[in-house]
Amino acid sequence: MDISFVLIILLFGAAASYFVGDKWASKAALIFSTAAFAATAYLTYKYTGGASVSYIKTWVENPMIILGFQADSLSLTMLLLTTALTPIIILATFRNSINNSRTFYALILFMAFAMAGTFVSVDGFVYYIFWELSLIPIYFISLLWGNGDWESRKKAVVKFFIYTFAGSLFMLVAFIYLYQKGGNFLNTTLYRAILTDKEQFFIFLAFFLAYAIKIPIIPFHTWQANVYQKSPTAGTMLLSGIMLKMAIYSIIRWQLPIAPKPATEYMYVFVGLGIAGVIYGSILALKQTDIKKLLAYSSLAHVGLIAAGAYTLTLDGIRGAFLQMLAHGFVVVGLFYAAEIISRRYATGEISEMGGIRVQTPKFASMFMILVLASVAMPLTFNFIGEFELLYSMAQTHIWFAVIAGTTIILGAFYMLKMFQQVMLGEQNAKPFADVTFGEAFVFIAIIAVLIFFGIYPKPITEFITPELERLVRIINRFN
Amino acid sequence: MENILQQIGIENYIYLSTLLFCVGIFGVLYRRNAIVMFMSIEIMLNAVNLLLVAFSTYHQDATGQVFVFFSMAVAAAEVAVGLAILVAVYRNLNNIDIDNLKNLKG
Amino acid sequence: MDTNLALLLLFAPFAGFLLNVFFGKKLGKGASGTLGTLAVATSFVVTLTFFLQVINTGKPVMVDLFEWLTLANFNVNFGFQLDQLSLLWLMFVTGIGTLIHVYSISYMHDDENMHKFFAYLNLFIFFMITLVIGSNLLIMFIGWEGVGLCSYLLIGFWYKNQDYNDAAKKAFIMNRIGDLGFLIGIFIIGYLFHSLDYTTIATALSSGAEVDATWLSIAALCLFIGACGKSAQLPLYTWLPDAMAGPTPVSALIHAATMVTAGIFMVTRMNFLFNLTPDVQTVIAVVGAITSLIAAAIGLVQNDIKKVLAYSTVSQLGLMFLALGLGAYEIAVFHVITHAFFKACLFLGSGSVIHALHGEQDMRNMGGLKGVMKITYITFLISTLAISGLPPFSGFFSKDEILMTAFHQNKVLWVIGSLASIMTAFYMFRLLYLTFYKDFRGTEEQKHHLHESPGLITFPLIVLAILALVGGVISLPGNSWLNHYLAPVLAKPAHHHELDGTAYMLMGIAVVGALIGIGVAYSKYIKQSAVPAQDSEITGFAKVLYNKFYVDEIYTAIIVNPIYAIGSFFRDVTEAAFSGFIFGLGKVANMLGSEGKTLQTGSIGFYLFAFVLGICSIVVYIFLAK
Amino acid sequence: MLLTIFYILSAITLATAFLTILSKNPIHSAIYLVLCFFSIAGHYLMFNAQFLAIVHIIVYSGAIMILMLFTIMLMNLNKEDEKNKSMLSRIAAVVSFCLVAFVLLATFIKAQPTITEYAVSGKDYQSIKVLGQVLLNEYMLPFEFASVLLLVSMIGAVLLSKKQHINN
Amino acid sequence: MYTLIAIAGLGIICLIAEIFNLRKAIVPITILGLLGSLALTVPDFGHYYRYFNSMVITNNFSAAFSCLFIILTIFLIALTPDFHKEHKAKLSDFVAIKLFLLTGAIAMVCFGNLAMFFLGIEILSIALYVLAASQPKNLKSNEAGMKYFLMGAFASGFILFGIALIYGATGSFDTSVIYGKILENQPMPAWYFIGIVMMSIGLLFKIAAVPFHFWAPDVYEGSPALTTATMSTLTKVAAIAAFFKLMTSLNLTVPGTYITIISIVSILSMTVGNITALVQTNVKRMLAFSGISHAGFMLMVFFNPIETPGTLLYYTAAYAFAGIAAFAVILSVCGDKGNEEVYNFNGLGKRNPLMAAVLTCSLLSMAGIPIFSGFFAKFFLFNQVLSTGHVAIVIIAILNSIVSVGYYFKLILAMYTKEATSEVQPTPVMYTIVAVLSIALNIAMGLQPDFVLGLLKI
Repeated sequence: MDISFVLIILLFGAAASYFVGDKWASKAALIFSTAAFAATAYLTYKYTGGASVSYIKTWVENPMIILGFQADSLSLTMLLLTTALTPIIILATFRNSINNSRTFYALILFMAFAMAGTFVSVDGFVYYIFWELSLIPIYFISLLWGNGDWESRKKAVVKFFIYTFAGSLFMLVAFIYLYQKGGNFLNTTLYRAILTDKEQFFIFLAFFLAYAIKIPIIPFHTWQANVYQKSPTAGTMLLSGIMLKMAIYSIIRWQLPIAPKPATEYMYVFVGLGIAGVIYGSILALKQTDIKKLLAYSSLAHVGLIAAGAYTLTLDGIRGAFLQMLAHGFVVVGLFYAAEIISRRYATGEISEMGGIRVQTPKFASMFMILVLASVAMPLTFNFIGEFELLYSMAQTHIWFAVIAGTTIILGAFYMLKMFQQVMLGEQNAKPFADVTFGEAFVFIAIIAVLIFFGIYPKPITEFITPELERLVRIINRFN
Repeated sequence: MENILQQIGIENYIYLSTLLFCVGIFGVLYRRNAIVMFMSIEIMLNAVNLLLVAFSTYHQDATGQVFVFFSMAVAAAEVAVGLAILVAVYRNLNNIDIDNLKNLKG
Repeated sequence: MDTNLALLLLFAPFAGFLLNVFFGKKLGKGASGTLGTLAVATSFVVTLTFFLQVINTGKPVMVDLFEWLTLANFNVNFGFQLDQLSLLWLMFVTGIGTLIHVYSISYMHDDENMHKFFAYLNLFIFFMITLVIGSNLLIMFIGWEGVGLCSYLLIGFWYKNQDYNDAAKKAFIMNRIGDLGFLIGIFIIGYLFHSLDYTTIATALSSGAEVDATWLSIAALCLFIGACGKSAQLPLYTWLPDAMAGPTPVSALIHAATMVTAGIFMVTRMNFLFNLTPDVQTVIAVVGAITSLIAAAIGLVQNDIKKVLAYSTVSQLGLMFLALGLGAYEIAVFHVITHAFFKACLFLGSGSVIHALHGEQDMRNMGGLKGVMKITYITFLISTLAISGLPPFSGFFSKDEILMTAFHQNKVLWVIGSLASIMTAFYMFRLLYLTFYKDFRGTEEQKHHLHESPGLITFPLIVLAILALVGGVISLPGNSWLNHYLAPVLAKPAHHHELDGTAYMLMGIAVVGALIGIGVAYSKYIKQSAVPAQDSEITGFAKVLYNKFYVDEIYTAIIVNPIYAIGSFFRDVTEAAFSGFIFGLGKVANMLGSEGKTLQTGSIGFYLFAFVLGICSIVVYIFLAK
Repeated sequence: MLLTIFYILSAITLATAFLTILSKNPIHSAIYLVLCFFSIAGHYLMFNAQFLAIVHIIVYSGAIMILMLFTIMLMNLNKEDEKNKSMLSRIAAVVSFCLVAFVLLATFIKAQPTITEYAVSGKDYQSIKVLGQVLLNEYMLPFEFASVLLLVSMIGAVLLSKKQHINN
Repeated sequence: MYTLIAIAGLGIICLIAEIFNLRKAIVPITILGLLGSLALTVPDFGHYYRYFNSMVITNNFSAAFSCLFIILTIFLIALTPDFHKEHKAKLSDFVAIKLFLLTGAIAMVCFGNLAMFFLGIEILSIALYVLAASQPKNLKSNEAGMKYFLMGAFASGFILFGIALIYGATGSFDTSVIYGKILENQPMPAWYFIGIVMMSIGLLFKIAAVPFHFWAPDVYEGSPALTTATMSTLTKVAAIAAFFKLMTSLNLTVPGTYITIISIVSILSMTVGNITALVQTNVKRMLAFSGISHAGFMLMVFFNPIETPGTLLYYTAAYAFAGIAAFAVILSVCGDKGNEEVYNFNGLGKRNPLMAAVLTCSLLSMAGIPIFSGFFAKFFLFNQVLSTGHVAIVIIAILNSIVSVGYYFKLILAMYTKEATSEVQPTPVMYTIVAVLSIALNIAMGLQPDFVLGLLKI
């Protein structure tokens, strides 16, 4: 059993969900995604035992393309994130009535497949294929099962698609260009490619465009809020929980090791952009009236911080980015799920029409509160670990980075608590709010358990990923 | 026997053919009557035929002239099909003014 | 053994929290309250064992659990350091905590969410213990943030009232501003020392390692900013008065006795650092002094009983920081302890009053309670005397020490501190007179229901009053047990003031000052039977004071509103611009497309013309252009 | 002598070609075109390519032009009722004629190699016999393939002109 | 060679079958016959044969493209009976013409002599003129036929002119002789190169490259949809393949300016095609413009002609299969609507999910999104071009790919987000089969690109 097995499970699951019909699709999807998680967990276990679980095979001779799925600690971690979040996301959709649900679940699993592939590919070209593949399902999920009227939804989703597609095409060119230097697309080869400063600069830029749009880093973020708002919550979760992590992971895995010189040279620019995103997203979040949009901008702020951390090129920054990526993945899924529960019951996303929910459902309120706290990086949650390392790395780079980026803990608390207050607190809402069901609570508890466990004891993860990260950081800093 | 081109010069034939070819082009552009446009195209083809024959002499080689036969066959076939299309157009429009065929655009 | 005990110390309240969260409702009110109280009491007992152990051995108990955070240059362990300082703190945290829990059983009995209240209180104790016993700055930060969270939860305990929620949010955010400072300080220290452990840093500093003095000062300043947030110093103090929105036991526990002293704890903890940064010490002293003066000034005219106490807390905290800034850590700690006793007592007393009046907090509607609420009155009186600094009450000793130190180091600060003390005496007696003396000014309905509070409420009052009375003995002038006890954790030897003439003179001045304050209050509120004017009638400087120098309004105007304005700008302008740019590209493409479409005229002539032109240009380019 | 004939023939060729295009009446155009073809046949004769000349006359003047004339008659186009193209397009036509003629001629003049001695193989290369041999030996396949071409055009012409019978 | 004969014979059999009232058998026989021809072609791989005095030369290149043409023709012929169900009497004609068209196309890739090439291209063109005008009652079809005929004949003139000049320069029509002359290193008369340019122009016209593209949208729109399918797949592929073969076999010593011209034409084609396609509302017209842009992409093979035959094959096959699939859907949707406006596709996602999915896939393939082979095609192409160092043109191509997503998605959006405006009609089985098969081939090529590329490995 190697890592391709997980991909096959997901792909097969997509097909199976489609063919079992609308009634059973959700269950099939849940089963297969859970199976994928189990398989990943088993593989991780095997990997920590020293076994190799990679899958390498030549696909195309000329140009040399290798169907390589490498399992190292980083990709396994991301794979775990993906396969852990997928069942949670699927579970989160259970209460909704979805038309044509078999297609819906098939697309979700297919997307999980594509994203998993992105995380584990070692061949730049295969990686790119998965990268692009993941766009198609989310396009349809957002388009067909989204909210709001057709026209605005279409506009938002098409813009998202073209925008991200545009960005990644430049990455493709960069890959092909690198191929000319190296003779294959394997990342190890590409790391070794000898590039002039100018070449590095343009390759870096091409990658940056792809990632900056996907993450998104300002000013490439304009697709985000609208798409998050218009997508069905499952889509938003996939986007914010996993998909944008693809880009951050890729920065660490591809962009920085391949072309580190511009990153070193213009570090202030890229870190600055990330930090600007923190401030910008936070301040914009303060002004949002739609809960999903607010969360979208908060996500913009958080990923800005993550990106900034990654671009500091320090071990702390990159590890922080990695940890925060995991943490943010969980917390944002939880938050969007909470938003979904509220807006489903109240049939609106407008914050002004909410309020007075805590009186009716203290359980939900507590769980939501914990997620809010995690999102503002309360210590003892996973997010704190990540944010601390990120900010620490920025402090090492330049103290003002840390100070400015650190305002996230203030502004984050500001908008999140403001939102929580307006949404949950206050006199009892006239509209009744049904208490959370077992399934809903289960999703929350699973997420919260992960967040708190790793908040208290992150060592398993840090120990797991650190050697690999150290290796990457050495590669990244090979010119200094 | 002397090569006829010794007296006239291959370049003259090239110029003539080229001019004739251009006259054909001119005809296609200038007229709106489809049948005259066909004729202009025939002029173009003939210009090339003339050139082929000239080169055939230039190289003292028969294949050039053989090629002219194919070219004639092609011309004949084209005219046949062209006229069939023309007739079809005429049946619909009652004229063969090419400027009436402007429905497909944009 | 130590490890297990330490864990018990820490997790007893946490267990209380969990049990109350999950089973509190089923257990019923009494049981859940008892559970919560027992949890804290357990911690207190454990603390006591450790306390005695440490007094005996003189060695701190160190507990290392596991590696928590991994950074490139160093690791942060989950470890505890139970030394003299932390145990002293724990003593009154868990001690007063237990008392307040007892108090709350009765006080919160009518609240439907009582189990939640106890859960939060237990959680608070848990975090407070974490804050105090952590062996490094980051563990302290956990507690630091955790107590902030609990403060948030408890201020907004009555969450149906959005004003309370606003207050809670404000507290949290203001704290977070300080927390950022704290974090930055941690970063710098981590960067400088490659460790966050107190012992390591202390060793590094004492061994005279090469450390950049500027960065050290910045770090110290940042830490102090953190302390400002938590301990409500200028300019971050505005949340504390608002925090009175929470139930009164909360005000007593969190916003008077324990949490707000975290800043003092932290500075004392890091005294070896602050000792090396005299500039920052000056800043601390000045900030503390000014805070104490301004808060006292505002306190002069407040009419809400809890607000007065809140400003008094801010003012007293200012005095403590003054002491810290002067390097007199042990004196600051002393004042923290005495303050904890009398301020907790005052708050609980006011809670008792509010309880009796069914939620009335405005002193203008009180008065004459002396007769009905004897125990409350007496305990309140003792505490008031203590805070006013009259001998032999505990406050006298601690405050006097501070002023004395100030006198020796900086006369201006001494003057400010003394002024603040005089004002304190005035407004505290104002409070006392308005509440307990003269006739009752409330409604008939209230008057009818006036009663002394039940035993569970008065018992803690009595205990605290006794402590407020005798608390001074732990550090008597000239023979201070406390100085002795704290010596191991302080880098510099304690200040020792000879009981010379100056000392007695200063004591005298302080007592006279306090008496003047009391006298003025007496003449105004007893002799003249004055009752503070209604809000609308307040004019002049009093109005400025009453409105707290308009600090909140200023903050709103220069910070909050601009942020919102920027937000609107971002939302309406930049977002539109970014978005418009992207859509604009699409529009341009479409426009070009429409242009291209018009080229497709449908005319064969034109097509052929283009064809010919194409040929010409190609031929020209290839063959003719050179 | 030959050169003179060449010039005369060329003049006739170009003139009739122009007249073909400029005549308003399609019948006149056709007749001028026939004349043009004859003059081209004259060129062929000058090259001593008698067979080709005859074939040329038979195919073009005899077949293609008759077909065209027939079509003109069939459609009653022997009137001068063609509306002129707009001035603009006529100017465009003239401009492009001048342009393309100039460009191509300039190219050829520039590219013209100076040939002083033309090859004389002395072999017979354009008698019927030789042409037949080349056509049916060497060029047998294209010859056959041309039949496919003619077949296509035949089917095509029929297909386009056949009366439409729905589902019959 | 035998393929050519077999297919021509098959055409005649079709015509005869009609005489003997075997109309029902025509299509099955033809398809079987074509499969047989395919089997005849396959053995050509790996060999180099000359037939009939080098009139026909078969090698890997010709065999591969012949196979592609045959497969495309099978699809096109399979679509014929349903498309022409109202004119059953003409079925044999249509089938026969398509078969002859195929012979022309095959001749264009396996010629050894310019005569064969010329005849091939003329057979192809004339057959298409007929097909374009094959609805004589329909004015649009007339117009399309007329435009195509006039312009096509005009372009043929240039090709012929070019051939004459090449003959004038070399004294032969035989490609290997011509090639030999070039290798002799004697100074060629400049006619030779002028001839090459003239022929290139004629072929650029056939593949509809800017500025010789104007006919394409009009003709695509006016022609019967099946003809459009033929034009946009088979014809375009044949033309570019012939162009490629011609250039590689004749054009060794091109001056740099020629490549410059090709790159300018390529850039113009991509850009004009894509940008104009953005504003189209007629699907066939849109695909015409998309075809123009693809022609621009295909022209990029000339940057590195020695290395790229495999890439060209891959690109054209990917494009053609996607095109066939798309047109099969278009036929089924717009079959009897009389127009191909985008709104006809509204709600197809609900009405006929399978066909909608096929069309989506084929459009995604054309847009170059993995794992469809269109993506790999672009990738291989870019790879080759970048290996010659032409970064700028790749960037422009990338920008164009981005633009192209815009209009491909317009159609997809129409299918999935709009409510149906017309009744559900049954889709002929054959359309479905062809659509699914051809998109399956497309995807299979994406999954196993090595197979196709390997056919033309040098």
